[in-house]
Amino acid sequence: MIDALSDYYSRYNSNVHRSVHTLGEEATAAYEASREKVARFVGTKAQNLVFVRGTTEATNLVRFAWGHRSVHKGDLLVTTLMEHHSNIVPWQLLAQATGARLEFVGLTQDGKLDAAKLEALLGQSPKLVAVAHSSNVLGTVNDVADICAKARRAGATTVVDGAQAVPHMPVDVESMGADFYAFSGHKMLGPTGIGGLVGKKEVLEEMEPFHGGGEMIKEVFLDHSTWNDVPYKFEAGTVNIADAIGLGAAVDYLSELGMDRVRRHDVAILKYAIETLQRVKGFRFYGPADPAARAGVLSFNLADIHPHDLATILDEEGIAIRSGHHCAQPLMKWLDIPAASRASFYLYNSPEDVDALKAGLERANEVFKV
Amino acid sequence: MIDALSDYYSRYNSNVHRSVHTLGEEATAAYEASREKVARFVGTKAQNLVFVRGTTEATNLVRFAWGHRSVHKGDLLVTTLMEHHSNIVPWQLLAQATGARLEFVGLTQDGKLDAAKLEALLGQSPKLVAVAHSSNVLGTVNDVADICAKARRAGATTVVDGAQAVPHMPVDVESMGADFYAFSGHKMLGPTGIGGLVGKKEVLEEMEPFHGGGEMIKEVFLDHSTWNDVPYKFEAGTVNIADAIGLGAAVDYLSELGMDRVRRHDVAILKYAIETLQRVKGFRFYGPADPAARAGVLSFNLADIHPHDLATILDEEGIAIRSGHHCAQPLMKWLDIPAASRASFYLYNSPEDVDALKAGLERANEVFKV
Amino acid sequence: MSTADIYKELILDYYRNPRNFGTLQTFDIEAHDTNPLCGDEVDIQIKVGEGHKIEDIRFSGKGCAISQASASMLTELAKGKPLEWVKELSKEDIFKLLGTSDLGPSRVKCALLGMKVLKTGVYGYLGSGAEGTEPAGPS
Amino acid sequence: MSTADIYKELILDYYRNPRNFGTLQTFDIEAHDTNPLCGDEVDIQIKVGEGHKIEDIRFSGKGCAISQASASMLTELAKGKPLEWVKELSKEDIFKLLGTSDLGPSRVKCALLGMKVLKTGVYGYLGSGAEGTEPAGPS
Ligand SMILES: Cc1ncc(COP(=O)(O)O)c(C=O)c1O
Ligand SMILES: Cc1ncc(COP(=O)(O)O)c(C=O)c1O
Repeated sequence: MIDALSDYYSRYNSNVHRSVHTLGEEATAAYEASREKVARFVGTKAQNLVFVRGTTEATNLVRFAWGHRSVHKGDLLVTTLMEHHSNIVPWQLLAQATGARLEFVGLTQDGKLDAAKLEALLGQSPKLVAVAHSSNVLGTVNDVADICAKARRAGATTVVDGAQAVPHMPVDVESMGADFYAFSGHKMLGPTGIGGLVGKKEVLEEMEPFHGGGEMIKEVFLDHSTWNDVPYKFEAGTVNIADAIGLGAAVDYLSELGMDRVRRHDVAILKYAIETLQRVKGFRFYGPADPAARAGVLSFNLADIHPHDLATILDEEGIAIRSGHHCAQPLMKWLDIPAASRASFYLYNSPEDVDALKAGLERANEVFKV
Repeated sequence: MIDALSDYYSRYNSNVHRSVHTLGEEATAAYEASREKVARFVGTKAQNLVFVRGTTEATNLVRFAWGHRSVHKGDLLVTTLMEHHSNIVPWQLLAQATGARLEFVGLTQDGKLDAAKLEALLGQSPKLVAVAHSSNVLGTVNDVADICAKARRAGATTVVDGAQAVPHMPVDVESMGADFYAFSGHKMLGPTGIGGLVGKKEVLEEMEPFHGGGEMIKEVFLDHSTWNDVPYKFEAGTVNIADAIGLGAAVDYLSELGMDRVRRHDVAILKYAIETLQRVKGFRFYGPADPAARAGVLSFNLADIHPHDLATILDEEGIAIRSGHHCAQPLMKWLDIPAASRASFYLYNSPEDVDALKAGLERANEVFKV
Repeated sequence: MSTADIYKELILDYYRNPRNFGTLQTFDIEAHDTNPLCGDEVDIQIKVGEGHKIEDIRFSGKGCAISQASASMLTELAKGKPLEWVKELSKEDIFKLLGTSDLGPSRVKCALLGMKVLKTGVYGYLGSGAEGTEPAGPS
Repeated sequence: MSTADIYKELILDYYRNPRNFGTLQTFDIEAHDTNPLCGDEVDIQIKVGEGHKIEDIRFSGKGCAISQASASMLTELAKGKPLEWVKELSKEDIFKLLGTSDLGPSRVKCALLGMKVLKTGVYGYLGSGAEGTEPAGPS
């Protein structure tokens, strides 16, 4: 990926789409080839993939370009208690701007979606159902194909946050049936500053554009403008060319490994981690107990040690964990904790890393005299 | 710049602001240090600089986060005929959404702003005056300090598009007095996917947030959220960390060269280019004749050769020029041409490059039997 | 092949002296499109005659030599052909007209603009939509 | 110094047994702030006595050991001091209380949260705004 980036800058740094000269054509070709690859990786066509900065820009693009046209006063928007802020705050803002109301699907004790509550809300014909493919705190993998099918029958448009799913398992947006699917490059070995929004073609075509500017227009007159075809309609201005190409390189790497293998490794290490860490005094983890119902992350707390303090102690042992609310404050409130620590496992993690984390937790217990 | 990027990815690839562990702190420190540098480079304080994808995202951020709150039915918005689409289309869309009207300041024969028309529009107390610091087609450098002062007296908020100015001359936003100042990293030896929006502190603080999501919030409740301080309020989700750091490196390089020197070189080469190329049969250029009234670019046409064809021919000679409407269709219509060729000069260009361009134009004349 | 070879006598001639340039008094089909990259525009009008034949055809537009010459050449080729023939038309046919296929991705769009407009118009007239044409691609 | 040394007896003791924790029945000053990074919260109440002195002070909140211990230590130090004294307070004073300044940029914000809240409250009361305090910094 780093190679792809510096290759881009040193060899064909030039603006895509605009230039006739050779440098411009190479950059355009590489950018569009990357769009092809990334689209195939998540199971869609290139023309349905809009490059964005990341999941947050993706959901906000839907908020502005779909929501402001399609959502009206009194409409119901549905999200869930396990969402990342990027799949909550845009809908709060959309509800405020339009006079719609926002309701949350609650959770069961083991951190899954409350199916009865979801059914009940679907019975009220919501305009939007926004749900994570996999939770960045609980790890829960939701049956998004089933949710999308039910939502469609209820007349709702679906937004699936795939930020935590795309890096960890095979994803096929077309068979899933989501209207919109969002993800971030930096979580899947790609660069920061790039991600994708997949949309159903007919939905993308009906939408308002998002940013106004270069590239997204066909013609600009003094009193109005006409729009370019999708996905270009949503990619105004100079796009993040180098990072889009970098994301293509990351996808090549993951495809070569095989996402089925990545998924098997993920479940195996989660299983080992849950078994191992549960033996540490004061350790409590969140989300499903069954590793096969989870992906990627294991959030936990240790005795009365604040996660922030725990991270500082583990950092000294060379163990990097994230601590805090993980951009999921509503979930934190539901779990009734101010914060949590989170170990993220990926293809480069081995059982030895889990053992090192266990030793680190034991050391923290010593420092805090637990 | 390439070194800064790969250093980032191989050494401290980690999310800013969120992590307690060491990698996170280094990334935060480098990202914020870059904000300091870039802010200083354009003459403002770090807290007034929002990192965005580029100029287009900057003007659209103003459109959504300032415009939707501050502009009302019947209000007047003012832009100019020499603007890039990114400083026109957002205001068209804002006018359509709010019922405001958009008026254009016209141009004089030598490609400067029509001062009388500007005065007349200012007399109607516009809400917004949007103007380029320097035109990407005509090269014209506008006296934006004067325009901002007059606009302020007329009660208007000012948006200055600095995309073509920041790379070519010393810029001091505070003394200029613009409410908003936008620029792009990729035009100033920085990476694609990063740029800046400078805002006056009190204006930024009053604004709505832009994207909803992580990092821009203080607290998320089920029914509402509270916002983080500026500039973080406008930087939702995972930011383009690596490219922000890369932009800092580009700014280091330019600062070391000295922007006064860059500017002197720019004027000298423009002078030489105008003198030299005017001797080619059929050569016509656009914008002020005085090189000191221009910056960076020289747009032209050659006989009846379409710029697109010209670019193809020059490409074979190893000369990269941009051809087309340059995202300035209203200006093309005013110039009454379908397109133009544009030579962009920068610090790495020498008089020899101008000579090569002259030879290339002569070759094109041969091919086209002019 | 040298790039400049693209601009052979033939193309230059069609660029400076386009055949079938202009508009028809009466026509049954009209279509228009632009290539946002360079602002090339092509407009085609067709008068449909006996047996769904292209009785008369005119194009107008502005843009680079390649887009205008290829549109002009295409109108010459199309005149007298049945409308169904338009469905068979492929980019190879256009390259044959121009005498080259060595154009590079963005110039190819210029070369194919006339064909795109012709297909859009004829498919619309035949009531079958223009899904089969090359996608427009980025601007 | 080893990081773990930060969590010396002293800090741990203040974390598990915070002094001046709770709320006042009547108070003249109240201020609250959070550190968005970790969700640390501190709330301070002050009863102002004779000669603008801090007659009584309580804090409440939740968060990491460093934020809660330093807030608690600060209330002990502040009690009985004149309000003006708060203006003199600097981060070095807090580091002295904690017995370390070797915290790293994001933990420093935890350590200084109590001081930020105290200054916000007192400056507000004195009617001079809290411009002089450290900026909040990114979340
Ligand atoms: C004057 C001017 N304004 C705005 C822009 C748009 O910048 P960006 O494409 O980086 O958003 C450009 C360059 O493309 C420009 O030259
Ligand atoms: C589940 C989930 N959704 C959304 C996001 C937001 O992604 P980004 O910060 O790249 O916009 C993240 C990661 O931060 C995430 O884990």
